[in-house]
Amino acid sequence: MSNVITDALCPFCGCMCDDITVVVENNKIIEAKHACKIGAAKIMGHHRIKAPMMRKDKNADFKEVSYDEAINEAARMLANSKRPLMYGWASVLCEVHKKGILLAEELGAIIDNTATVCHGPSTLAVHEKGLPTSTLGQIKNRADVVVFWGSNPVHAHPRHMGRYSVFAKGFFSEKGRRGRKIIVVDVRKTETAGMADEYIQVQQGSDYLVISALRAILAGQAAVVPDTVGGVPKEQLVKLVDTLKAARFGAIFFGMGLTQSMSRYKNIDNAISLTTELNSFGKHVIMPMRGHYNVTGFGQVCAWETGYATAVDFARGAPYYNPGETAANDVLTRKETDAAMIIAGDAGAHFPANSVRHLAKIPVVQIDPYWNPTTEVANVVIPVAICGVEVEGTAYRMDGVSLRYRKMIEPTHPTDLEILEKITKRVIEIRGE
Amino acid sequence: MTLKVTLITGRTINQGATIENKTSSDYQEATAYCELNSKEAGSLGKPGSHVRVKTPHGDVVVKLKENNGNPDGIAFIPMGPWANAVVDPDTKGCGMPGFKGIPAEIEATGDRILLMKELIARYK
Amino acid sequence: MQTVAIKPKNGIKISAEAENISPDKFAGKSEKDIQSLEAWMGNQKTTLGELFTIKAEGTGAVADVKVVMEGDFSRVKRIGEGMTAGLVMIKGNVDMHLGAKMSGGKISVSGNVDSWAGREMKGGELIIEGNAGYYLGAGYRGETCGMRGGKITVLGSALDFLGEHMCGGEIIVKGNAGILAGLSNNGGKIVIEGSTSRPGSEMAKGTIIVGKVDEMMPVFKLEGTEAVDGVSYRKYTGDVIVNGKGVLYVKE
Amino acid sequence: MELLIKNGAVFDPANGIAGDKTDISIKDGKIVDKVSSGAIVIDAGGRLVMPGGVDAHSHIAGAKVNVGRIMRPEDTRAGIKPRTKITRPYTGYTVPNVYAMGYRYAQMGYTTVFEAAQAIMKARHTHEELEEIPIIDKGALTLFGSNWPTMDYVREKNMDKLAAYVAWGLLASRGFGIKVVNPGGGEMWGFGKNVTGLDDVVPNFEVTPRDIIVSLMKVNEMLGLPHSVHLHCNNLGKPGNYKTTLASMELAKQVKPSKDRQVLHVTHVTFNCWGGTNWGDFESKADEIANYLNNSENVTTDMGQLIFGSATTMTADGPVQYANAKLLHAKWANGDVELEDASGVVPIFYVKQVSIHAIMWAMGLELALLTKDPYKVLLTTDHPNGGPFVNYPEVIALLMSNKKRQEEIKTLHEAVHKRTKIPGIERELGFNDIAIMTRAGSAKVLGLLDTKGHLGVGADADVSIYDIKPDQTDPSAEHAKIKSAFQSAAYTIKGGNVVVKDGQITATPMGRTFWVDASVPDEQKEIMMKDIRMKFKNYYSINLANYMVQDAYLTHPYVVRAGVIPVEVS
Repeated sequence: MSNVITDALCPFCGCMCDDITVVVENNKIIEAKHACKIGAAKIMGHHRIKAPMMRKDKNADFKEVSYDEAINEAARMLANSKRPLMYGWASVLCEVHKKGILLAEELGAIIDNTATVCHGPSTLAVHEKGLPTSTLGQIKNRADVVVFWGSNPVHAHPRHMGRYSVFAKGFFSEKGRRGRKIIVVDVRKTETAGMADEYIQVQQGSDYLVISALRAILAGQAAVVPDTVGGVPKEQLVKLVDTLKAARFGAIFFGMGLTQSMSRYKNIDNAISLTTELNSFGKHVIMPMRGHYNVTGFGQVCAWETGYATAVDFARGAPYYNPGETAANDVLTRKETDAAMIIAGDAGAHFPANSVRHLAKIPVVQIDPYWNPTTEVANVVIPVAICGVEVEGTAYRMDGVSLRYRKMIEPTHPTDLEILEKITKRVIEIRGE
Repeated sequence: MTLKVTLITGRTINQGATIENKTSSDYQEATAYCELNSKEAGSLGKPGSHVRVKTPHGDVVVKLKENNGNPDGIAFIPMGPWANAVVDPDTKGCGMPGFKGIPAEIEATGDRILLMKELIARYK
Repeated sequence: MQTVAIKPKNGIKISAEAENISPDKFAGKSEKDIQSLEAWMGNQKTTLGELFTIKAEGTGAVADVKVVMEGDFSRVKRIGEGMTAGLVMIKGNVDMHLGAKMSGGKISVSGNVDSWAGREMKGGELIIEGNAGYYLGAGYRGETCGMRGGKITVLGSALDFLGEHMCGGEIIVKGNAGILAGLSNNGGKIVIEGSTSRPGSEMAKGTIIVGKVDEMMPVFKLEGTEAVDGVSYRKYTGDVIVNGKGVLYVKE
Repeated sequence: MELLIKNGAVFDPANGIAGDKTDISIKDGKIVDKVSSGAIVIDAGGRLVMPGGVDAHSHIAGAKVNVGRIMRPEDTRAGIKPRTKITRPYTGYTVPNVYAMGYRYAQMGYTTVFEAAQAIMKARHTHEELEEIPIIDKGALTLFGSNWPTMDYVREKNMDKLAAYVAWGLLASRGFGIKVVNPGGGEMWGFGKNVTGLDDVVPNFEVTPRDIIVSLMKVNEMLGLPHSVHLHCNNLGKPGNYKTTLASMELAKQVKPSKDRQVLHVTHVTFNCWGGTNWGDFESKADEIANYLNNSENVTTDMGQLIFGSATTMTADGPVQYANAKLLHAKWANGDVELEDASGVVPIFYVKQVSIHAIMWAMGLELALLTKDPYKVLLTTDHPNGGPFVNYPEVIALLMSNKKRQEEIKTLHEAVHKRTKIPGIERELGFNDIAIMTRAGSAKVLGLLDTKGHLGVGADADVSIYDIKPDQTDPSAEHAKIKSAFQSAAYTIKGGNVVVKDGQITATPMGRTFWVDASVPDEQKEIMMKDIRMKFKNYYSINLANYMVQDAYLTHPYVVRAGVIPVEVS
């Protein structure tokens, strides 16, 4: 039996391409048309964890158990914790986030998402300066100058340039690529840089200085700017400012090159100010290149439910927020966490060894469809259905546009939602005892 | 010889395509390597040979690769457990560890690359 | 005069939040009442008496309260938060938010303090004999003002974002400071006798005096040299981006 | 379940009840004639009883509200209350979380609130938040004033297509009515420009704000929508803008209402009754607006009252927010939506000693006190632009007490004496006036007076009881008592459930979401959809199949039907 689903959404990156045609035969996806390499890999699927597993000793092998057993043990571990951490949430839908936040409230836990090692610093910058941005269609229809700063869409967001930012044609941009100037600022010449009209190579860690120099030049204070800033000759900076000033609609897309380098969120803080100041000349917007498809969604749900976008500490019953203190790696580095739930994110792979070392010492529950490094440090592993492929629901694109994912095939495992509901119920029972 | 570099880590398309399949050899192939420009890589060995990357936070053995987009003194390892064996855990008061800009030393080694399971087993 | 002596009972691994350790909260209270003041450890509500051995003597107004703390408080947050008067003397290290929002009185620490010491401080004095963490005398996320008044002295060094969004008051660091000291300074005075990097970015008002700058922000105008207390400094004004009237002195 | 409220001093202006001791019977969520002897009895003991509060203009949900939260953690920490067995945690002051939004409205005796602006493309987000706001009934107005299809059809003078687009847009967004913000300006802000008056031509679309407003008013009446066009005027935030506001109000004369209500609601007048030519000669012209209202029958307004202290401005008026951010050196969020509209969010702190702020404080009050008919001026703060909605009791007290106003004036910048009329206005509103401005009037303006804003048989059983005995209280002198009573309802009854008692939340039932399903002839819709399909193929960044808000986002919908009816157009 064959079934074709059109206008399906890709559940991989923050582009959330919504033009995928999926061909399903006997509840198996056999083709994902229009998807990029990364998206297709996710949609087509592969080895899954078959059944729930548990072990006491992390060096021992897992034993398969029933879902009820695994849920009971997960609830017990979390309910007994004085400083639980609930981390992940990037590759699940907003409906799951809501259940997660409710459980965090019940537990008095810290809830943090993968933005903490991705665009968390971008949120910190938004606290300082706001965010002049727009939906991606504005860029597609209007942008004549596009800057990728510390971001590499060829690798990380393969269809971004085609759908939204470089090749896309629109109402005021009928020439597409030919009508746009593409500038890449990075510390190494990436494939994206190779496609640009101009590549500006910044000395690693010097982005903050370079952005300040651009702002100074823009403010008519070029005289104070030294001949070279962060490895970039002043003439090149002056030329870049001229290009940006002349733009009718400029867009800056930034990535981990800014969030993870020296000065962290202050790089973005500075880039936001540059964007704001450029609005005295033409229209300019700035946007983080969000990684996982629904990492933005967690920030949205968490903000409307708790007032804070991520890294929320419910220890005292009311939300408290202070990355640097309440983010996942803060409490893991300080060895405060005494139990963790890792869901839809892979702390084992994407946290520094120092944090993983602590996870290896405390009770860990993993809720995920796949075996990954977090599994290696887990005590309880609960496999689930894949959101966006086997489960329908809401996600937020990198520009904050929310869309509803379709169910492509029937799940073979329970959903995250069901598991979280059951753990929550059990936690309340345990706490009530 | 020992090469002193600044290490950055980050996404690649193959890392992305194998990210939900981290027990596979494809994932190791996609993430357990270190890129240098050909001049600097050449000082350590042939592409495909093994190097040990050492930082104040740990060390890891990965495969040597060439990428001439890298300026002198910049080494790149795709994000993932091999990279994270050597990144800076300090969150700098803002929750974000140091995944980029870590001073590192690289030298040729005959040691093999640990499998994902073996790598994580070191932390238990 | 009222003296309250506090020692940690057991090793505290999960940070305790003890904003009730403050002369304002202790003044006029009996030892038993002080012991029963609320404290938190992780998600567990507890009391100061559960976490600490507390001995109190005498009674007095807030200004007459002397809190003497001895031991390892490196996992005890928010000591002296919001205090208005009195004295807190700590022999040991302390955790985050020491003296946050304090408006009067004095806190001295013989050891190191973690991040956000003197956050949003309005007055009083904070003396740290060891090192300070990130965001010394800075603000809370999103606020336009960090420290507004009072004085912080660090005999050791401090980490990044020292005095961020300072609107008043004074911070003196005898050692070095991390990057972006005095970021968005809006009227505070910062002295770093050792070295720092990228100081004074987005500074609108105030003064920053440093011994050595590893990396200068490209946003300052060199005004010449000037002697401060008999020492010759290069004088800069900026940040030119924000049309800043801040002054940055760098030792020659 | 049956409920009987006895011995209340009832103010139910829509039914002509002004303080009479009237019993109110409730059964199955509705007001009924009488109940059985088994009904639960609430003895109001002579205290003030009103219909549940209705707010026709507040920013409670959606993209820009959440941007406000994300950019303002300093605001979130200002209103923290831990969870209880009944309530989730409260956070925030100007930008509360969804729970505090519902709880705080209910605690003030409000039971129905309308979000004032959503772009169609971001409506799913609005509904996600509305779904999580507890207790109150709600709905959202949909932006149409800068949408490319709107401007195309206005240029083509094709009202049939425009009506079909509006009907489809309301369905796509599950919206309640037509919101127009700085018409034409939203498109121009796409390139950082703006319109400066009703007759500026929007480039590429060749229409004027005047054309847009009039056309949308026409199709609003063609479709017989419950609410009228809801207009945020051009030039908002600029000294001298009262002229634009008056000229916009004039346009209402060109269209006849299809129902017993206005054809144009001009919102948050505090921000667009500005005289003067610059910040130096800035003055209030609220009296001119009031004068216009006193001599016309087809325009209504709301105050958008300024409250001193922290506020967060948020609007689809993108250019005004950029100007604000520049003027205030404040953080600035901008959120333009492709083919539809703009938006911006900027925090502000209103200070008594700043002349502009003191004058603005006077404007809302002048408007309310100089306009004779309270049905023409609703009580709002344009939450959180003028200030958070939790300050409505402060506004009520100011309207009811000249003494309070005079006390306040003493603390303000002297400009309030020279540039406003407020010091000389002695009028004090009564409970009936307040009940109109916060209940009957809001419901009438929204076109919901059949079930909301009154206590007659058939109305929703939304009732508030306040701890004031009207016959024993002098609001003028006892203004503090008035304020505190309205801050914390003795009872709030929502749909027949007691949700607040003595100011505390006692239950958190889920409210409904109101939206309007307006029908147009199929062939009319199909012709319009050809254009829409082209827009998606060429310009939108998402596919049409993923655009419309699905049923899943309205778990408790309340559908108001409307549709094309003949309309007289002069």
